[in-house]
Amino acid sequence: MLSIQGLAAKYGSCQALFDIDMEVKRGEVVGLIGRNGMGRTTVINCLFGLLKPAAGSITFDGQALNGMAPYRVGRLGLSLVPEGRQIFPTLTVEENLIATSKRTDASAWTLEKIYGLFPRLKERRANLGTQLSGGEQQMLAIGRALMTNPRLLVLDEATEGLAPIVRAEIWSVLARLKQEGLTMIVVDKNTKALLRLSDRNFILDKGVTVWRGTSPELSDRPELIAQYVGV
Amino acid sequence: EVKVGFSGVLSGPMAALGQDQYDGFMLAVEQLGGKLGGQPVTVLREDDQLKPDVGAQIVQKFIERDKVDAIVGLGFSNVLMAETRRIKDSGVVALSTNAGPAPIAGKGCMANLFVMGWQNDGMSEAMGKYAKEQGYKNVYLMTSNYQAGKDKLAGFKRFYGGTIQNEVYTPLGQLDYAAEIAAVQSAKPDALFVFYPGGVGVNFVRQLNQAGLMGKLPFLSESLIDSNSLAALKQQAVGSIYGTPWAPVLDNPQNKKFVAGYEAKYKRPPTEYAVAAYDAAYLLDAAITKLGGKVSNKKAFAAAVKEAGSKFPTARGKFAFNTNNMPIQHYYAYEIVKNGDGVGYKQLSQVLTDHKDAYAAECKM
Amino acid sequence: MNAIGLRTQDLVKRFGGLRATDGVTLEIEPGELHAIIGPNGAGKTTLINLLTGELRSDEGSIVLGGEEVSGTPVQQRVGMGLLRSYQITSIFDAFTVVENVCLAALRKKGVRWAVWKPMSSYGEVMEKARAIIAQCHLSDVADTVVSNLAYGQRRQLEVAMALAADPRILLLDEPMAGMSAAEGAAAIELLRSLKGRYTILLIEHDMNAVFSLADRISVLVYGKIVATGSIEEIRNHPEVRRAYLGDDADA
Amino acid sequence: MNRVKFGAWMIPVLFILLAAVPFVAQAMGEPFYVTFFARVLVYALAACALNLVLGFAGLVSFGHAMFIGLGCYAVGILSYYGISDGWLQLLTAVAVCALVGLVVGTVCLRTSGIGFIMITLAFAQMFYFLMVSMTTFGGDDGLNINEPSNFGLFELSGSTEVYWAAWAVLLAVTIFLARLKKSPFGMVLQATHINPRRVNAFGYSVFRVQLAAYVMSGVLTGLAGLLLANLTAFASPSYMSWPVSGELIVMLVIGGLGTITGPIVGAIAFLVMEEFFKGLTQHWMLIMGPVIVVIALVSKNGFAWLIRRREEPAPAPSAAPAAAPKVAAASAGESQ
Amino acid sequence: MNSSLFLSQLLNGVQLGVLLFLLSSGLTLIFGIMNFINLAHGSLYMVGAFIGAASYNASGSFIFAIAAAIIAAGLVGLLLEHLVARPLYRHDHLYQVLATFGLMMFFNELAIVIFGNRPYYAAIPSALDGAVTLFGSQYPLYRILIIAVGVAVALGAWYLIQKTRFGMLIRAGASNSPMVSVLGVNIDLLKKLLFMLGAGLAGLAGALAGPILSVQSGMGEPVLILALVVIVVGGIGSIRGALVAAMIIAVIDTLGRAYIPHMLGSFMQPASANAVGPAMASMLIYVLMALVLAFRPNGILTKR
Ligand SMILES: Nc1ncnc2c1ncn2[C@@H]1O[C@H](COP(=O)(O)OP(=O)(O)OP(=O)(O)O)[C@@H](O)[C@H]1O
Ligand SMILES: Nc1ncnc2c1ncn2[C@@H]1O[C@H](COP(=O)(O)OP(=O)(O)OP(=O)(O)O)[C@@H](O)[C@H]1O
Ligand SMILES: [Mg+2]
Ligand SMILES: [Mg+2]
Repeated sequence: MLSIQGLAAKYGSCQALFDIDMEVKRGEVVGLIGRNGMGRTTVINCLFGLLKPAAGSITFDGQALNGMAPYRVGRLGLSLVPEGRQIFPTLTVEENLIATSKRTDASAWTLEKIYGLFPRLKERRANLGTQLSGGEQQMLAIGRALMTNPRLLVLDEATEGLAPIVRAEIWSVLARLKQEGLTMIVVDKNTKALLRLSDRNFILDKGVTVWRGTSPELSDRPELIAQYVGV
Repeated sequence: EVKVGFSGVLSGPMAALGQDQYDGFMLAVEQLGGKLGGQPVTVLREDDQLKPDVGAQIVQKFIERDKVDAIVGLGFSNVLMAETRRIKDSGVVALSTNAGPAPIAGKGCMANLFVMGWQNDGMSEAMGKYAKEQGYKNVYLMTSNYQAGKDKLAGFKRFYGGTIQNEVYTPLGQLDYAAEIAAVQSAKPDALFVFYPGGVGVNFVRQLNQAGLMGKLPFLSESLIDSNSLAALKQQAVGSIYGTPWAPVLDNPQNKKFVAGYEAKYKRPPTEYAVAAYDAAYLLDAAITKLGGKVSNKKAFAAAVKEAGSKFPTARGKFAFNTNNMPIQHYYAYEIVKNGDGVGYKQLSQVLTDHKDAYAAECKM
Repeated sequence: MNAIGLRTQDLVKRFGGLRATDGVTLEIEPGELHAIIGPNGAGKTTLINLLTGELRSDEGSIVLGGEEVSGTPVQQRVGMGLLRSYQITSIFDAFTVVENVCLAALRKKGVRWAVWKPMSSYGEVMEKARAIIAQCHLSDVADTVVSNLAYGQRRQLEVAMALAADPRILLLDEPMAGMSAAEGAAAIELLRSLKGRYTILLIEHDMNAVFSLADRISVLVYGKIVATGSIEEIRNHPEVRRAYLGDDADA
Repeated sequence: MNRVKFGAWMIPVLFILLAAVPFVAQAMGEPFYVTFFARVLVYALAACALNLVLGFAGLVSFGHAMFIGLGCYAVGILSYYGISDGWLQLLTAVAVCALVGLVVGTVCLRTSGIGFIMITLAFAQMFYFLMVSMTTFGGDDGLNINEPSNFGLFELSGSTEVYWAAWAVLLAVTIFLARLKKSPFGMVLQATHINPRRVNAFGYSVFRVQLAAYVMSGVLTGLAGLLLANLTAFASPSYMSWPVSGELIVMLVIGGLGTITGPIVGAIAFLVMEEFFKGLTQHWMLIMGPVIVVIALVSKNGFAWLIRRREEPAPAPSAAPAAAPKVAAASAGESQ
Repeated sequence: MNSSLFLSQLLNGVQLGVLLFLLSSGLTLIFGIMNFINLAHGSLYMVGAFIGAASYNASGSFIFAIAAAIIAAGLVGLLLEHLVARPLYRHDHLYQVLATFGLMMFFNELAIVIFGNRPYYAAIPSALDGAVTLFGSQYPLYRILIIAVGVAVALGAWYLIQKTRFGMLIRAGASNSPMVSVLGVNIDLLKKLLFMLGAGLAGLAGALAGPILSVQSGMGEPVLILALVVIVVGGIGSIRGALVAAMIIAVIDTLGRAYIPHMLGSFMQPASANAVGPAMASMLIYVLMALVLAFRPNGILTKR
């Protein structure tokens, strides 16, 4: 479904990505693992055309994404739960959800379904984005992404800075989405939880994919985690 | 070989006035066969952008670089005032075809600066007199809040003498006069006199119409109604009365020649500003002829111009220079009347005959 | 140049609905290197902004070297020697490294009437600046315009500027963020060499740095201090493991 | 905000060339050029002064013509009361501009960005309307200045005198600004533009520094006004109408923001262009307008982009990273 | 000063306020959301006035004239956006001021070239000509129309921005446009549309103002300055702010002009009152703006 080859990227003068290779098959959940600043968000930025790759190719269903405008990437059916939530502060919760929503077919995500998923948002529907707690903002960001009915959902640090309970909730939601057959790329600090969810994983280190494999394989090699993640 | 410099406002909102003057002057030059007093003439033109410092610079350029024999045009009062010192110092013959502000009519008068149009107060003095003759008991005065405006109202009062019901000065460049007009409505004066030249005047008349006052209330004005504003106002101007030393319908041969020639050449009716410049050319022609083409002596040239002032063929029928080089001329009251689907001019009276301005006494020359 | 301590009492900062800082009580001894860790958005940077005075606290008190400073303007606290580095690099892009550091070093002198002599002619200031630049391993780029520096070097400069303003207490907001491993190691060395000379409040996601430098660690979650203690205490603190290090933290 | 390497040799070259103007003009028998360039130098002076706030501190003052006007009327009004002592006029101009600068600056600097642009404009408009309605001093007809400023040793009686006065003042100001730019004050001033928050964090008062610069700039602009008044022997409200402020900005940007000789080159370029286009057609604004647009589009450092030094200056802060939402968020969190 | 006069003065203020609002709402949207300061907005107003007048004289249909004006201004706006604004979005306001300053010069001269430098004739449709009696004094019918249009536009704009999806996206884009585009929305197109909308409103204002104000080159600037004052006072980016500020400023300006001389007259002799009054009147709004900015640097109604 998605394949990235030899991806490299710079922020002005500082190179963040050197050589990234990865691919995602339809229906599977892929984990991106690595310490802070290893380039995971940068990969995502490149994927969504927010950052022009310096080299390499990204293809989605055979379509080349390199240098495609972000909105066109979005219309292809990719959707993002960005690092740091990035919900729209001047819109109410409900507006946040419907502003960018896209209906595809009957089985599409709707307000009701989202509210079913996150009852908390229903209570806060009339509040402005800024008036939400971090956790609620995170739920809103996920809901907003789902409302575009994506074929590939990308979550960057979706559990960042959330109270443990909320985190658990998010993980269970992601599990449900997986069961519904949604393809996902998940970036998260909490490797253990991530491995429980993901089918396959890629470890990034200093902008290079240093390891790839299934979750069981990775779980069997704690030294890898220690080396590349081990807080 | 005579060199004339023309300086006027040729860009921006007021460009029309400068253009009229230039066209008027060039028409005369053409009718005179490209010669003034038998000498082939070259006319340089500059745009003062209505900026005093630019105007001063242009005059200096004419004098120092182009070494012109005469300067024509000289723009609005504020520009002219900035130019006076250069003109005085150089002694070059200068003919203002637009402004005649009080200072240069009085203390600031000079032997080599002539005003071809009118002393600024003239037309409003005419209106003041007219108002008196009509026996208006109380008149309502309005103008923009600036020097010229204040002079005009002073001029009006000088000859009116009756009671002034109210004297309103509106901020310069104001666009909408609804508020003031509403005030006039509720004040119910015998007559209204305003000084709003250019586009502002057009606004004013139009808004007067919309308020339903036009025709109900005698509306006196000056420098508002001319063929430019009429083109914009059309029927809406009908009923407005204005004071002027000249009108297209003024009956004398030179004027017929002028109006016909102007409309033929420029496809539009002439204005007071065009006349002043047109006369200026014939005046120079007369003066230079008298000098036999020798214009090198500035003093003699100036003297010749002054003398020729009463001898050249003017479109105004009668013209002469006062001691302070301001015009001595008749002033008329005209009314705009309906004329088919267009408008026409109707002379109401010759209000002032051989009128002299009020400042001549202050002029030591 | 003696280090000073810092104490906060029930410090609160609200952003609209969100309590970014939620009753923080913190005690930092003079000369101590105190690390604050916590998830993104926990309120670490906000806390620093409160300490420096760039944000006004809604409640609570801040005592700097025995003096109540909450509500006082930034300038005054800087005057007392409270300096910071920024998480989002904020250096003067158009200037060279030296110029950047000099600006910091000049703060004590002030710039009133200093309109004629070029900055470069202020001898002692320049020397000091150069010394600090050397200390921060930036000598070879000393005269480069900083907009042309690599990200890591910009981070180093960030610290250098804070040092140049001769602080008595330093607040460092993720100084190692975005540094390469080597740069990070160097930075750790630098901080170690500074230990004791200044009081240092260190915010860092990089646990190696924290665990190898800190005297004490406080854990900030959701604007609340959930734990304060020695490295060992924190490592084994159950709630911290849950809230930040993660259940599988094997640090 | 580039440190112009070429500034070093630009200054002497430029001023020697300018010093030659009167003689060349004489030789060519075109004394008018002295007048023209005198006017150029006066506006160059104003542009330099504006550069201090706009170029160095990045404060877009859209009302600087106000100070030109104040300078003019300091001469005009004093000579109206028969006081033509240049030193007294100079003192008045400086005092008035400093005072107005202090008050206006104190209010304006509370705002920033568009707010600052507009409020400076507002104050300029206030003074404009004030002078328009002051009929004692000619209102909008302006005020003739019959006695040139008399400085004892010399009088600003003619274009040539004004030219040399302007030349000297401009030279002094240029050197002063060149020094100031590198001085600690200048550095901090420029720093306030790049990153005011950090400047505050070092314990400098951004407000004070900017205010000082604004007042200085106002006073220097006032000098330009004083010279203009003598050049045209006239003081008029139109000297402080807002298009004049606009033109000053244009000159500055053409020449190069924050550069030392930029404003001078800019003033020359702008006024010469204007003169030239006017010669071409009566509708010269049809050309001038687009030229200005193009300049705005292409120029980052005015004419500096023609003589650009090796290392490129900083990429526009918002250019590269801002694209990434991460940064957008971070800056939202961090700023203010 | 009787009450009926006061009321009709108030009405005049409101009507001026409506014109200002039409102009400033576009300006404030463009500035608040694209962060682009457009001095050429006054020129768009002028375009509207000229096109409106010309097409009315040609067709005799007022509706058509208005439509033509809106469309023309919108298209010019689109052109501006593409050629000038887009490249400058990311740059310093300074360059935007500069570029649009140049555009202003260009359009003013262009108007002279095309329509000549005499005030251009714009008639009032005879149906709307004349006056009705309000509060015991005559009040022009046409001005009542203007007020009505203004109210309609205000409501429309409010609905568009607050209630429609377009508005939501616009507001979202204002705070974080990369995020909007990531979610599959072509924010650039959105901005183009918004720019056109703003330009169209300016055109509408021009077309409406044409028949009461003289249509001529340079007519845009005075109004532009007022509009800028309005958006700054109202708080940049806020339609509501623009509306409130436009009304406040227009009414204060109108009443100031009408009453200040009288007030002064009551305690100083008429001569000097006449001298000082108008000066104060013309400075009034600038004083107001200075005060607002001094105490509420972000305007009276800051963008929510
Ligand atoms: N806008 C930016 N400008 C310059 N450098 C950046 C920018 N954003 C990220 N970087 C650098 O690029 C590298 C990769 O950053 P990235 O955000 O991809 O890390 P990450 O894996 O997402 O880590 P985390 O999200 O936990 O911070 C880091 O060195 C970071 O400092
Ligand atoms: N100016 C602001 N307005 C509104 N909310 C803010 C503001 N600044 C920060 N916040 C919120 O306050 C919370 C704490 O922010 P802060 O930057 O202090 O977190 P942090 O601990 O520094 O996170 P990180 O580790 O990513 O730097 C976050 O939820 C942030 O969104
Ligand atoms: Mg990341
Ligand atoms: Mg932080």
